[in-house]
Amino acid sequence: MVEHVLSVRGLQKRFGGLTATDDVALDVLPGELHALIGPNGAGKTTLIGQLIGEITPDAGHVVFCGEDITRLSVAARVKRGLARSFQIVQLLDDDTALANVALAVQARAGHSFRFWRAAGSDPALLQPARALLEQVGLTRAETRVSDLSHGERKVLELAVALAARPKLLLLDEPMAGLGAAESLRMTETLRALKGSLSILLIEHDMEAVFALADRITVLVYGRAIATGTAEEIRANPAVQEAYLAEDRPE
Amino acid sequence: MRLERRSLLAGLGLAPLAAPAFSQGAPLKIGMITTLSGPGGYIGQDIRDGFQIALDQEQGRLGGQAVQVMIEDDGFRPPQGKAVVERFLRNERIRLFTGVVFSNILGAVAPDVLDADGIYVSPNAGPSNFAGRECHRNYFVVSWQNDSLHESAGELANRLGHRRMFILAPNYQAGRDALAGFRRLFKGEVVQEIYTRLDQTDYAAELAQIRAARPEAVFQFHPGGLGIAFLRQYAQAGLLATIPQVMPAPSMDAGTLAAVGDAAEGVNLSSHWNSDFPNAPSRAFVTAFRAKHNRTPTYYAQQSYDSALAIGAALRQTRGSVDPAAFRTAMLRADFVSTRGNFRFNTNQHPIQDWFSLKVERVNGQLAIVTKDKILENHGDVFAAQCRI
Amino acid sequence: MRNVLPLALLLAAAIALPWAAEAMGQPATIGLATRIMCLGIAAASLNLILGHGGMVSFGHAAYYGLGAYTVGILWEHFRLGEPLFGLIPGTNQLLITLPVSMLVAGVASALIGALSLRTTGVQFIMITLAFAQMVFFLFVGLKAYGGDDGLLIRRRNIVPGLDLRDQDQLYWLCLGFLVAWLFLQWRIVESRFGRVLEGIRQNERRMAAIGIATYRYKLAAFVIAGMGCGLAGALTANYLRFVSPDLMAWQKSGEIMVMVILGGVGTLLGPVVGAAALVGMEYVLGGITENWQFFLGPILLAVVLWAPGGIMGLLGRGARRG
Amino acid sequence: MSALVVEQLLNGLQFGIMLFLLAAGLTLVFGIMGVINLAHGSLFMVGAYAAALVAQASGSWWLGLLAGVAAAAATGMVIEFVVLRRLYARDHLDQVLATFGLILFFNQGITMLFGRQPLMVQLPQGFAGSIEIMPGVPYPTFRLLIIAVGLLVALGLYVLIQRTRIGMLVRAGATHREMVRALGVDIRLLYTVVFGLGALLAGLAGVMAGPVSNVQVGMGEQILILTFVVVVIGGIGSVRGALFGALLVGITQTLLSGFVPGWLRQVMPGSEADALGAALSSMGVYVLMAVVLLVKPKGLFPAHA
Repeated sequence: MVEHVLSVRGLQKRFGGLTATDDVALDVLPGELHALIGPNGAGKTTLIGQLIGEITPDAGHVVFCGEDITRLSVAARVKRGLARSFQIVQLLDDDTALANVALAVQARAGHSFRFWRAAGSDPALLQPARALLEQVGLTRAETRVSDLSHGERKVLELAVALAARPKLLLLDEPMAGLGAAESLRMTETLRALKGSLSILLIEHDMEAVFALADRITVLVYGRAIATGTAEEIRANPAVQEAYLAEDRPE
Repeated sequence: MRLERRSLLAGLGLAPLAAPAFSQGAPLKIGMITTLSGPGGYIGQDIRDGFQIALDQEQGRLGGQAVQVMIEDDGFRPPQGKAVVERFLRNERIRLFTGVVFSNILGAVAPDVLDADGIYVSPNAGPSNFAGRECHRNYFVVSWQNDSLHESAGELANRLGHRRMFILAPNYQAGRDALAGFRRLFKGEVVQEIYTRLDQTDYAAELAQIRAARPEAVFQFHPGGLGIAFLRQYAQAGLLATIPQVMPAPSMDAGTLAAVGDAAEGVNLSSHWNSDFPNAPSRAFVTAFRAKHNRTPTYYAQQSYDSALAIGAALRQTRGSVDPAAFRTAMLRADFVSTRGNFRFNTNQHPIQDWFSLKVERVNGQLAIVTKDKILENHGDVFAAQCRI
Repeated sequence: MRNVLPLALLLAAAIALPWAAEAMGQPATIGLATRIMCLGIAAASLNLILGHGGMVSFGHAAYYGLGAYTVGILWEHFRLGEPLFGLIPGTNQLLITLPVSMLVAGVASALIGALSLRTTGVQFIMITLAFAQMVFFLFVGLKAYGGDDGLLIRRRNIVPGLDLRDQDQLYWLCLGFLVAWLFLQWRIVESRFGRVLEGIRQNERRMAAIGIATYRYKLAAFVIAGMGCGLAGALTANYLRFVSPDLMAWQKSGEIMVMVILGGVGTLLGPVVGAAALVGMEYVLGGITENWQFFLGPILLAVVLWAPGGIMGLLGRGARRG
Repeated sequence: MSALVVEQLLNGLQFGIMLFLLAAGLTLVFGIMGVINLAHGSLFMVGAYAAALVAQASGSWWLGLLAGVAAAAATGMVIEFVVLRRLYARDHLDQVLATFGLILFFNQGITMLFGRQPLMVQLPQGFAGSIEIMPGVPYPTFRLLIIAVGLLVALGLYVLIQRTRIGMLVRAGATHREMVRALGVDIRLLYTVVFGLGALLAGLAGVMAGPVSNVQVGMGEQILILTFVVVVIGGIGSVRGALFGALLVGITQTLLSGFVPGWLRQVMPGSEADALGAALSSMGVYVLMAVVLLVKPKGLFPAHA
């Protein structure tokens, strides 16, 4: 049997009267690109929050590479090989794209209790950072984040997440708000990444999802109603009823 | 009011151009550092105005010597007082200082003056350390040693026949000194003592304790605005009718009386001076002050006026010199007629003076502080024994 | 470092200040400048956490006061010849009192920071204030060290080779410490640690997501800033030769914060410039009119309204235009 | 003894109500507009001064009440219009510096206009005496009036916030500022009104405090910090939180200064017990705030629940 990279069992989270995550079970296999789809308000982002550790679940377990990480802090999970991107970009707006990635490289390299040597010109940080920017195809490395376009920021989010060298990458709508050409480029970037690490992808762009995903899980009202390959999901009557009926992909 | 200030030119660093060369007949500069902002500001204002009355009476001179009083606000902050004194000492080369209201500012200001061999004449604060072990040849107090205020109140309580007293003061050095000073001469029993907070505005909790303890009388020391709030609430709680109050002068001056109003009627005070003193210098001072400022002078104004008289007497003998040795000899003779009557300097250069009982009464329908009896004669302070000059 | 030349000129001017002041017949300016140097160190250290780490501490005067009181209490025991708690002998050696002051302030800020940093935003502002007020009232109640009236330090500390009773030498000493502290802080801000701190200010969530346990870094910065304030307090105690709880009142915390904002948040020299501007305006306006606050208030207001980024922001814009 | 406890509780309640009047305005402004207004204490002072001066001139305390409340509200709206309006988008720090400047300006301005002498304030007719609330325990009627006014204000604010359109916007604004803006509400007008209301409440507090404490320059700053403590304990932006926070702080402070020195005196010598007790009761509310924030970082009744 294959060891799961991520294994979620019985995960539960309630906000007041609203059940955002309802007894969710989810497995991600090594090297797999696993897509998480569902209508708005299905609880996808809340689920990501619990996987990365920003939100504490009310019940259930998150097991990562065989270790129960349910009670660990965000930083501790990232150290173990989890990373995420944000749907609404979370970057250091006053810094350059390069500095953003370099800081993530620095965080990956170990603790940062180094008080004397200048970090801004440290090749040990800048070289890997430039390589990452090249990998995702962002050319304006010395531009301040606040001056980058939305598309460039989404790409930068990905580079920053990759800098942690994750075993499992949680991507929260990397294509949201992108133009058609940008979406296509992002799809290609993700396709190139496939295999080297596991990815859990939340995305509304169904074209991209069906093109990229090895397996798909459908989340509706906090419940995982189906998991399977693209064909299985397309054919699943429950999915069609609950999800495709109201939010049919173009 | 003509009070010279440091010129704008000097402030902008152009003093060499603006400062006159030392010439004969140039006025002697006196540095007055006092508190003009914040809740204590009215005290500094009276110290300033009282001093000025003495100058007015001599047409800008003290003891025949033309003087220029340079006044600056310490903002009720020791470091600022320190900055001002440094400028006065070094830039203006002032040798003679006065004006500080509060003990904690004096702690920052006086050492600099004394170390530079300058002279300090206190019109108000008289903390115990400077009266005892830390006393200094160039340091004079014309007002009183802090404890004397409260010792006299203790004696007043004896005379009024109070046996069981409830005593309160704010929790700071002068407050603790107040309760210690009161106990020193009070012969009865202190049923309870309470320290209030310096930033307190509501005394309901303390008043309830007073009512519960059923003392014969209350001694309280709350200077300035604190006293106003305390007295108002005391009266509003209906305690004034049943439990009389005994207090030292700073808890009830002309300014607080005006603000407190009827709530102050019947309060007993001890003081070294009052605006109704019949002696000629006092009457002249009060008349001049009222004419100029349209308000009754407080003790603070009188103390400052007396300080000016004392300085004037010394300057007359030294012919305007502030050479410390000569000035000290002249100053110690206290060759002036004080508004309070008997006055001479003790061995620690603090006053030996008489203390009186006062009472707030209605005179011609108006509330006034009325002088009653002399309660202590030629009273010094206990710290003089520790002073070795 | 494009700005080496202006900085060198500024430093040269600062070193030459005592002679200039004497020559202009304004020797008291040296004392004023000493005070500005001390407050500059305090404001700069607050700026490390406020400007670079986004932590608005409203209790910074506590560490300033603790540093000052350490010098005062060590002096008092030296004077009396009685060890503190029967163990720690008093001293008047600056080379001992300064490190001890920084240690005391550092330990206090570690304890207070460890608790306070569990909150953020306005709650953090208020909880740091709360702890500072506790320290303040503790010293108000400490009868043995003068309580509210404060503690007199009759003689300044002793340093081999220097005479601190000479105001010029004290000034240069404080200037030296200010320059050293600014240099240290500049290195910290540019270092890996400083990058993390800057990241926390901009987006703490992002920093956690790249695997940084932000709490530790914030606490470390909080302690460094506390130690800087302790140093500033120790120097202030030597300059004033007097310590009182006034040094740790909330108004003092506000004043230090105002200096940072006035000068320019997150800039190297801003806090020092702010300290100089605020103290200088008080001094000059106070010399002209007793109603100085009436004019200082609107000046501060004008800076906020028309000079965002404080004086450094204004200078920067001027330089760019010119 | 139990009568003393009841009386002290009543005192704590009254002091708490006083704090509530100040804190209610502050929390509204703080929570809805996101503005740290250090000059709230200045509005308190303006209200007290206007009331004292008008009452002196007219002989009617009630006219003074009207004048104080109106003057504070008007001053508040002018401040909002001239200064704060330009600072909403700015950092909290800029607001701190600006309102600090306002404090200096108002304190010195009042000194220049009305001098440094504390002002005399009469009690309103019919409220000068005391009522026997328990056998042998008279209680000042004016303090009872303060309690009544405070409870009325609490009720009024409840109705305003829960039952009116302005209240709906206020509630929405405290949690979703952007959303209210997106709804096309004239947020500028709403802010001016809210700030005016906050100032009015500060002025009312000043009017009520006048006859009890003293009307003096700097009176606002003495109580400002305690007001911030109340707001933070209660939860920023929550009027209900301000009420409970104020009562908690008022009662804690009153009981601490009422009973702690007595207890300490039973275990240690008198003067040391008194000094320590005073220090402890001063620290009490700050310890309370620290504990509340460590347990509930958003305060007791967070508006952003």
